[in-house]
Amino acid sequence: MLKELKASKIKIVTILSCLLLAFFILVLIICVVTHTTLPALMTSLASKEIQFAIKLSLTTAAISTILCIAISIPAAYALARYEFFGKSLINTLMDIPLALPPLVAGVGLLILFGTTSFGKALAETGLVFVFTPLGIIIAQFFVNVPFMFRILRGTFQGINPRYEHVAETLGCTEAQAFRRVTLPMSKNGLLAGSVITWSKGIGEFGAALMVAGATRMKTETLPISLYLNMSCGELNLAIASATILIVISLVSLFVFERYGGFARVF
Amino acid sequence: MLKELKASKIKIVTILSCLLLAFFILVLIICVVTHTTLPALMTSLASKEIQFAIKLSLTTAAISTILCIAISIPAAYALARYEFFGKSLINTLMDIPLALPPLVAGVGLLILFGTTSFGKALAETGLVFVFTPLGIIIAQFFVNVPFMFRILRGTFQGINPRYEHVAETLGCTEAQAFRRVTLPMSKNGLLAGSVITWSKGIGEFGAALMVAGATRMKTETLPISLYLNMSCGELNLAIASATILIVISLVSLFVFERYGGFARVF
Amino acid sequence: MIRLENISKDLGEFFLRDVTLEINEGEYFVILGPTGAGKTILLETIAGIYHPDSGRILLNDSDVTEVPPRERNIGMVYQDYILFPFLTVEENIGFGLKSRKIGKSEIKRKVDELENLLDISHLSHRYPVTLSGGEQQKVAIARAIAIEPPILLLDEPLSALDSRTRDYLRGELKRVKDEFGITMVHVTHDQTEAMVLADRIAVMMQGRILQVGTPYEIFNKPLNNDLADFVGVENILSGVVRTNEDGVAEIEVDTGGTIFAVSEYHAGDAVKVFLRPEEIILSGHEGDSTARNVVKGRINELHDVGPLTRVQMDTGRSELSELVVLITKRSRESLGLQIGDEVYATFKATSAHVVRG
Amino acid sequence: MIRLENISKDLGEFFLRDVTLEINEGEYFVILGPTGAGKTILLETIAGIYHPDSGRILLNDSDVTEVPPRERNIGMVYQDYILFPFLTVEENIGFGLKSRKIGKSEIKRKVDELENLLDISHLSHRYPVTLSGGEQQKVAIARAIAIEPPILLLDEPLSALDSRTRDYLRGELKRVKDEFGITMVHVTHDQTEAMVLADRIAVMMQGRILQVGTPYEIFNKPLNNDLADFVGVENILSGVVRTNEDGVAEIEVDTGGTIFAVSEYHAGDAVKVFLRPEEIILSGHEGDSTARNVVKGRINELHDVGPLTRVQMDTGRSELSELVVLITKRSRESLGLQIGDEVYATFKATSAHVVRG
Repeated sequence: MLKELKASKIKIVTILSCLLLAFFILVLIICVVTHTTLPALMTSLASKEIQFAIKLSLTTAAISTILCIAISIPAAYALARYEFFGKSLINTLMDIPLALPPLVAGVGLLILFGTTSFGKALAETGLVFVFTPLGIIIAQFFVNVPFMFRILRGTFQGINPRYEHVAETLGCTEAQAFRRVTLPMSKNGLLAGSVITWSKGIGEFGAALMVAGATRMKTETLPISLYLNMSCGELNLAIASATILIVISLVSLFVFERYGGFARVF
Repeated sequence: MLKELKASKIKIVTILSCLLLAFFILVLIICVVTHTTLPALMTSLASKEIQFAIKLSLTTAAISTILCIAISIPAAYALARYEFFGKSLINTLMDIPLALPPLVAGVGLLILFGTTSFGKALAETGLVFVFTPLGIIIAQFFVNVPFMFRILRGTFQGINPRYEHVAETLGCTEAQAFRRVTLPMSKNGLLAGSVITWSKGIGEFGAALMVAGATRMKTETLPISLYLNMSCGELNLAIASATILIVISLVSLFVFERYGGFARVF
Repeated sequence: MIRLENISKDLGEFFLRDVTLEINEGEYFVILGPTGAGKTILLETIAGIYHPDSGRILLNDSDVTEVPPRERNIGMVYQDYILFPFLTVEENIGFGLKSRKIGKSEIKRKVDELENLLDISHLSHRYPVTLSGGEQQKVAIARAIAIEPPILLLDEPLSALDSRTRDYLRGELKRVKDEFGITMVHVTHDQTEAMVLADRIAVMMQGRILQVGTPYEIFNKPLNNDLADFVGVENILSGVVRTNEDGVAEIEVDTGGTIFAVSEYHAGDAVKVFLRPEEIILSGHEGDSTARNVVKGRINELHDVGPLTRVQMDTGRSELSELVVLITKRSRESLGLQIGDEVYATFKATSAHVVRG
Repeated sequence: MIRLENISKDLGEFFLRDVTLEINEGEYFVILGPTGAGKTILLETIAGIYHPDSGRILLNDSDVTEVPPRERNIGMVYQDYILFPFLTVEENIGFGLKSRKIGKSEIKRKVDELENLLDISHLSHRYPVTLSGGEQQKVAIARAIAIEPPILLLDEPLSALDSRTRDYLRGELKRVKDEFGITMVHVTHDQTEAMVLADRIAVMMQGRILQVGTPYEIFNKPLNNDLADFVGVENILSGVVRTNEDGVAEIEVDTGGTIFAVSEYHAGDAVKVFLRPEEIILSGHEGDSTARNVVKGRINELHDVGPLTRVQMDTGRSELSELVVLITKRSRESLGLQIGDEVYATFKATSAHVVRG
């Protein structure tokens, strides 16, 4: 609905505050990416440290995203399709990682994997999470799984269960109906969810810092690298990390807006 | 829609994965809050340092929330009610802080307020953001304003503009119609948005760390306190901060789920 | 008096095209048109919510095109009530008075009076969400007329209500108009509503006003085929119920004569009777049959419309005594009907549709 | 043969209560009921999507209550088509065959055949979103019958379509039934649809089956007042158009006699004619009037219903030649109608509503 008595004061004031806010955001991005020179940026990008951070970030985020998908598909399907005892409690529990500061989540993971007998048992089988890249993955997983979960729950809820019913009358088992019908129909939601989870995984700092620590060339993801280099004044390296992070964020935001559609839960 | 051929395999598997995930989240919370004894927790809470962190966190989060409200009400109203050139671009720009890692946002703020002539001019008038509590406030503001903005935009969009039209035929100016009708009708959205913004402000770590640094008893909010005490092994103090953060998160999550209603954009 | 001069407005899906219209003071004016004709924008433009792209709006000869809604003093009632949900009935009705900085006791007096008038005093302290649709619409009407507007705009005010409530509120609207002498501009897509309420009707389609006239002119003399298609053809007779025995009412028609109709209205009720032209049979002499109604008349017009013939017969003095009958062309031929012939129109008591007049 | 024995199912808002039903092989069976009667759950329970809380389902005397949908071999067609949006028309139709691990060339042959039958070959490579409602529903029907099910369940299959397409698809459904000898179970809230298509009808309200019978029994002998209220009373006549002059069809009725009706059907078309009992006039002798249809008969029943009297007259041999007429009680008295009296029923060509038979 648009409303437009000429020169309405309230219209001018509100649109101006809108522009102001958008301008502030834009300036901030520009500040970061213009704070170094292109040759310096190139040199930094080619450095061993940044190369390591890029590789570690991409890998850990990819793995944590896959884990998020693997658990969210069945979990979101259950909450979208079935009624069961405790469903609304579970829906609320799933939101906790969204509300929890990542730092606290990291402390929780550190305690769980570092001090409990469950954690020690895992460590004996070789699955060491504390101060290792594995810790980065679990931190990303824990903090980001609610995003993937919410997007997929919205996607599945948006698909009429009659599609599955028809597939079943046409000879599919429930699992086949899910694979041959529901999953292809969830393509956009899955894509949007994966991109956003991956992008947020790459940006994850607080939780990963607590579980995996900030060890140069060992648990040094892009945000950790940004943090380490800011701390010791290596500004060019820091800006390189920040620029990559900005590019990844903007591209994933664009993809998400394009495919997120009805699953905008972010 | 519920579907229930007895003993459907897919139903059992999906509900189990759901329970597993919820259980994992629950265990993590319990790990943190049971990692100290009640007397130790009490002593920690009474310590000068934690008292300082609590006060600083509550204050900075409250101020940044008020700032978020002040700019989001007009900005969200403009995007909900008016058509103007560049509207969809601005909608996308507003989402950038959601996608950007907080650490990068912090670096941006640091550069903007610490190195540009704009920042220096502000500093000369006494508004110093770098390594001060003011920096914490601006960091919280920047990272959280999209949440408030999205919740309010959804709220305003959900209010039929005819309420304002009727108020205008009954003698209100546009501004009066907004204040006497639209604002009271947005009560729930405002409440939900304020609570979530405040809670996320309290939990903000990465951006605040970059702008304001981690200086004990100066820029020591609860997450910074948690970080400092984890670093130097003061586990009891760390758990005290973490426990307060968990309580705040859970309470605000509850309030949000209760009042968020149609404005669930988180 | 409201005068619209060449108003155009484009809102994309809905639009107005060169609308010129004059509405007289104290008139019950109905704007009739299908969904999407632009009727609501027209009302909202009169109220000042939209600014026309071109054209002028005059109220009592002064140009108000640039005047904001709050200074036009026009009441507005919407289909979906739009009561402020966080205010009680009382506070809703007093909203406009409060804007006008009127004293509390004066507001209270005024609100009480309106609540009495519309029989909603018992709802005074309740919130809108607890009211029925009909009750909500009465509150919306009270709120709109509290500021004593000379003009009341009604946007499909009865469309969301069940037929019994609609019938009752129609009466209330007429009463409000008579009591306060307000000029009513009422938008609807419902032909019966238009026929029953209107002093004059404007038919609107695709953003244009196509015909303005009395209900009789609109329904019996449509200017073109589109209009004829939209309004349908109906015979409308006004009258008063004389007796009602066992659900069959004997209605004395204003232009003379009596009609029997299946109806629940009681002796003394003013009613309107609608007769679909397809349901009337013509014959050359008065037969005896189970059809309760036989009206004698003389054919004054004959037109072929597709497979049918439209017969207009004159049954008495005034224009309302003209009856339109649709018969097949073959029937016309087999009876050899000619202009000037004397014929008997026969219809059943179950064919006469009666509404409160 | 489908047998439901005491099926109950509770899904909160919708439910089935003790439903017992027998549907014969090769029958066109219509389940007629208002919205919310539980018709869709009933179909979905037959298909195996819901498991009944109690009761048994038998297909050809074998108990399938515990058999999952994929093994029941029942086709299902929904109102909203539910075509897989990411598959082409061809792939949609072949979906069930692929599940059955049938070879590619065999699938291709089968799909081509069905596309030809339903005249959708030209749509083969298009995606559902690009098709009209009628085209989508033809694809949905083809997909359902591709697996050669002995039973096809149709859930309001024509309700989302415009009246022309609905009319055409009615014919297609009949053709599918005749061509493949499939047992059709068709759910609808539309009385005309039920009358035109059904061999037998079950009327369902609030989760219960209230009456099962032929269309004539359902519409003319409702078992109680609720049923009578829901189905209304209609006179239904089957016949064939003999001539159509200028839009007025002369229809030879199966039970003898001719009816004139305003209609667009052509000579040779099989049609059904509906006559509302309120629109028929009775008289003691054959008068001359513009009413094209006069039928002679003898009164065999008289019942008072409120202000009206329901007159049933026998016009010939078979049950379909009974005509029901509604007149006012006063008319009955003034004509002194008695059982056994010979009367003439008169109605206009515009009163006879014709649909494809």
